[in-house]
Amino acid sequence: MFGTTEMQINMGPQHPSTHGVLRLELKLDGERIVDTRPVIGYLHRGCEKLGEDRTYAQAIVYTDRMDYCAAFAENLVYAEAVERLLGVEVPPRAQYMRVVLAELQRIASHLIWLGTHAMDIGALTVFVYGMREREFILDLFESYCGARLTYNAVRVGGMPEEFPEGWVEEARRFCDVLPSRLDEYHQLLTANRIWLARTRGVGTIDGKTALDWGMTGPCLRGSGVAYDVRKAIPYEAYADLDFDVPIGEAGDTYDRYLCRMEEIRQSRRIVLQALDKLPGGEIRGKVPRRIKPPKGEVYHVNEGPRGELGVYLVSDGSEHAYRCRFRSPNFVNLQALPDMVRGHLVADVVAVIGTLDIVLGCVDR
Amino acid sequence: MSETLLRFVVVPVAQIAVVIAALLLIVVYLVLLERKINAFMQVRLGPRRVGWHGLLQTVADVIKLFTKEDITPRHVDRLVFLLAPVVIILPALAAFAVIPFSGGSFRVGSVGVRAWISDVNVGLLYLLAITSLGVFGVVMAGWSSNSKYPMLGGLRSAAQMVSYEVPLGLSVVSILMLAGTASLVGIVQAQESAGRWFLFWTPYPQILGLFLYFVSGVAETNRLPFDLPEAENELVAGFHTEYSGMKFAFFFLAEYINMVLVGCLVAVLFFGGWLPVTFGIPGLREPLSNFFPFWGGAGAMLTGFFWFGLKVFLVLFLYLWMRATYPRYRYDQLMRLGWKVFIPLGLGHVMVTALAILVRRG
Amino acid sequence: MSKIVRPEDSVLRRFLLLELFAGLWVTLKHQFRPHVTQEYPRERPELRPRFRGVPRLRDHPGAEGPLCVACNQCALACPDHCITVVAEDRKGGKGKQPKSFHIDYERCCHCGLCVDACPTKPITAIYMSHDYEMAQYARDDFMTDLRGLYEGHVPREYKR
Amino acid sequence: MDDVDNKTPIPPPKKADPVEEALRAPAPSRALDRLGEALGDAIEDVAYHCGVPIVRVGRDRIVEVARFLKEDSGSRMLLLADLCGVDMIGLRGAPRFDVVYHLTGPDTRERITLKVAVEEGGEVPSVTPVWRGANWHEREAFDMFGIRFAGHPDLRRILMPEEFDAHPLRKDFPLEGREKDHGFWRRPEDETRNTYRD
Repeated sequence: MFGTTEMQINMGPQHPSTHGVLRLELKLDGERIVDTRPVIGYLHRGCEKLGEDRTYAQAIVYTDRMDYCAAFAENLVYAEAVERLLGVEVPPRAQYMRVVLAELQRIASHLIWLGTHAMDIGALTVFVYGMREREFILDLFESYCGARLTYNAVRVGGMPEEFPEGWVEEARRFCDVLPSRLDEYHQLLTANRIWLARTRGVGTIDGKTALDWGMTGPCLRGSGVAYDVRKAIPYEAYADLDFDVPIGEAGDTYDRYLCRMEEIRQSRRIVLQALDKLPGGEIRGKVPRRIKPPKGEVYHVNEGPRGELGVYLVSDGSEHAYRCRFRSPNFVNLQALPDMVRGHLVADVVAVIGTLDIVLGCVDR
Repeated sequence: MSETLLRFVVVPVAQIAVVIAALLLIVVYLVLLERKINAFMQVRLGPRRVGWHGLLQTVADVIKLFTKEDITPRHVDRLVFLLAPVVIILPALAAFAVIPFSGGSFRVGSVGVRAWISDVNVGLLYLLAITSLGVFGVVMAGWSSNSKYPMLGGLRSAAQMVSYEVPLGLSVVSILMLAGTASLVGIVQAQESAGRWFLFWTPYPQILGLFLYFVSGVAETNRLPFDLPEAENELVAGFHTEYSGMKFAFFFLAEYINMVLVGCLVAVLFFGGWLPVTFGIPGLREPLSNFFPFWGGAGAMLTGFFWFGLKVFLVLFLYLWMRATYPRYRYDQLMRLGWKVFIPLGLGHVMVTALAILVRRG
Repeated sequence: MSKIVRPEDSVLRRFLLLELFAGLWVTLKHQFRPHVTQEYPRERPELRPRFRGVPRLRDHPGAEGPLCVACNQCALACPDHCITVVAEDRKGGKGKQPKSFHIDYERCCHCGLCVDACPTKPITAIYMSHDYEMAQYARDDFMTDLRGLYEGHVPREYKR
Repeated sequence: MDDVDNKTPIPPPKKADPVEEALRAPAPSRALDRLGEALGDAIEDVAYHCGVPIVRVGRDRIVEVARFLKEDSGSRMLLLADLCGVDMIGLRGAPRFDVVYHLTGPDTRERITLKVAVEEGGEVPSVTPVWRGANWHEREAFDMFGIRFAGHPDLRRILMPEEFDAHPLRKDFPLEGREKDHGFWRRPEDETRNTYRD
């Protein structure tokens, strides 16, 4: 009569801190996690199927909708993949512009991660501060391409438009403000004993296991594996730019936190360098109006804010991709969640989801 | 009207009515204050639409909550479910029976009216007893909801509130020893006659005691960084997930009333209750303790309200400030903090205080 | 590749709860900073010149009829297939002009590809306007015809 | 079953276009060399595109090849970047599907693509014992194409609901239209709703 049983509890798809429509079936022993089963697919919109139906230029619009917190990175990886299929060179100015925008996007994405992660752990204010800085970047994007979230700011072969007047100065101004704001976040969180207690030793995963799960991005680097596509297989103008890739040691939530915070600084460094080096010239390569790549296939990756973003395109020589596959880092990273939270408490699930930095639009595509 | 009736029925009932009405008003504006302070700390503006600068926002919210459809889910344990909000709000209100809000007195007919409902000689014990009843409401709510998140919330809060009773009590013990009485009025009077608040008591200032009391108080009232029973990021809304409308409003009110209670107690126990802030200058004491000398005792009472209110406000501000700043502890860490840090600290604090009293007596 | 920098930790700092007070100080400082939010319907956001709002048709500045030549390029470029153009012969001139032009705003994703595709350079017939309030009570109201495209999308009963 | 069909290569391009030639140029790959030395008989065909070797592997040998590529000190393909299915019905007919494995060596900075052909209803050995991360990818390939993976620990649908009865990324699955409900539960009154568009 007084036996104990494990409790099954459903976390999500409507839950304040599952970052969207993730559902977790938790098996609890008291508050301790025995087993977790992530259930995804609530936001599945068939981006891959749409990518097979729309032309190459149109499909970029759909990449916006996958990872809506880092739409530019998705735009970029798709455009680059098509460029590789076509064998088109992108003019250097466009390459530098892409780097600037991609790194601004990374900062924006990390800021939203910081805010939501901190809010999951209970620090309400950091969220608003992060949003405040992100707003700067959204303004920059609005001023560049006219949209604040779903940019469609890359064209196959180059960029759609020049930077508007005063844009570079505005971006520099943002870079000037950013470090002092970062210091504030550090003051609020980094040394705070509650933050340390909640993040240290939580969701630990070692580098080997992380690789085994296919994790990439800050989640992998937090575990001490120095794999960053920007360094490993440089694309665009990254080879000419000087930046560090921060890596952690312990592979816990705190290390991933520090990694991302440092990445914001490094991204700022890249933006400033790229703005200094910004060459003149064309911004569109020679791309036919109707894009018809030759038969073949390409798997192209770049380093998105959440990890390795991949696009696999199979071309049959027509205007549409024959197969369009998006490799989303969130989908892969989320797989490791059951491993990372086993034996922890319910509150840690929230912290680990936050540290994985998932965007369900990208998980479900 | 006979004097007995006046003394034992009319005046107490009037006092109770005034206290409850004032409490509700304070709570309503405390909620607004919380939203405003949080908003300002988050470089926002907070509610601005209802009334001037949102002054009527919470009034509107309360009206909404009280007129909303009152849903009782089908799967709940009905009796306990309905009882839980009552059980949680009654002790919260009853605790105010012994709080001395101010000094001074005035006469209504032949009856002297003081600024407290009653002065019980075991006031502190009464408070400790009655506030620990609140946990029953939480547990009942969590259990009777017959739902998983509320149950986790109820269990958490049972553990949390029971553990933090102990350091709370320990930090009060030293005050008891200093004052030599458990009457709250007596405690304030002891500080008055000592000429300084217990916070600055020589040779051993009660700073550690204040810290222990305040942090335990925050934990008792389930506020951030210790708001685990209702941690909305983990347990959706904790023990009151299934509650809505008026019943939810009761939980809400009880939480804020408890906050005010902790504020009042910190003011009484450590900051000398209604005593004026004199910055240690004895000359200031006389003019600051009565702004309205022409009204006599009533003037002293009004002045006392001011000082008392100021102290309570500062404590509540700290509450809200912490909420805007800190992340939330985890359940096991909270327990560890309570049992492994606060209870030993509290015991040590009592010992040191006892030693200090011996030293002082010589 | 670089290792991350960890904050220095000392017993004294931990004992005095300094890092907790540092956090409090940050939020206290912010209390006196000007707010950064907007009270939306009362205050309007300042839109950048390139802002991509609702796509609309530009009326011709001259008297030669509409600027749009009903070439159907925008409809072809649209990834959401939300544009429908029916052409007719241009009144008093060569070429075509739209007889009807419908945009289904419910489907439109504001990507701006239609503007890219528009051949009437440098002033494109279709353009991304700065309208952004487009709530409607019925789905049919999102279907906008020529008049709506020229005059702008009027949200129904929008109260401030 | 039909191993003969497995060996059907992608038909070579008809005209020689310089850009296409450049795209198809072979690129040196240490991992491929090592693989050729050790398990040359498992390799059925090697093509290059965009500088990445695309290795077609026999269906029964895929786990062996995958394990070699991961554990061999020369190739060290520690990261299974992606695994997906491709419906080849429009490109070559039979066998219908390809399973494509994109491998990355984080420290060698090399990439290699493996391909396995499988007919409709056929099974591919699962690579989950080699890379744990293959789990969800294989589930997705199963969900989207109906490719079964032998030895997969938990082969369920992942993105589509459990009761869905089609495989949406197959080429014969329509992009629009509602002629079938594919196992979704629908109420009769739904038939009259949402008709504003059709």
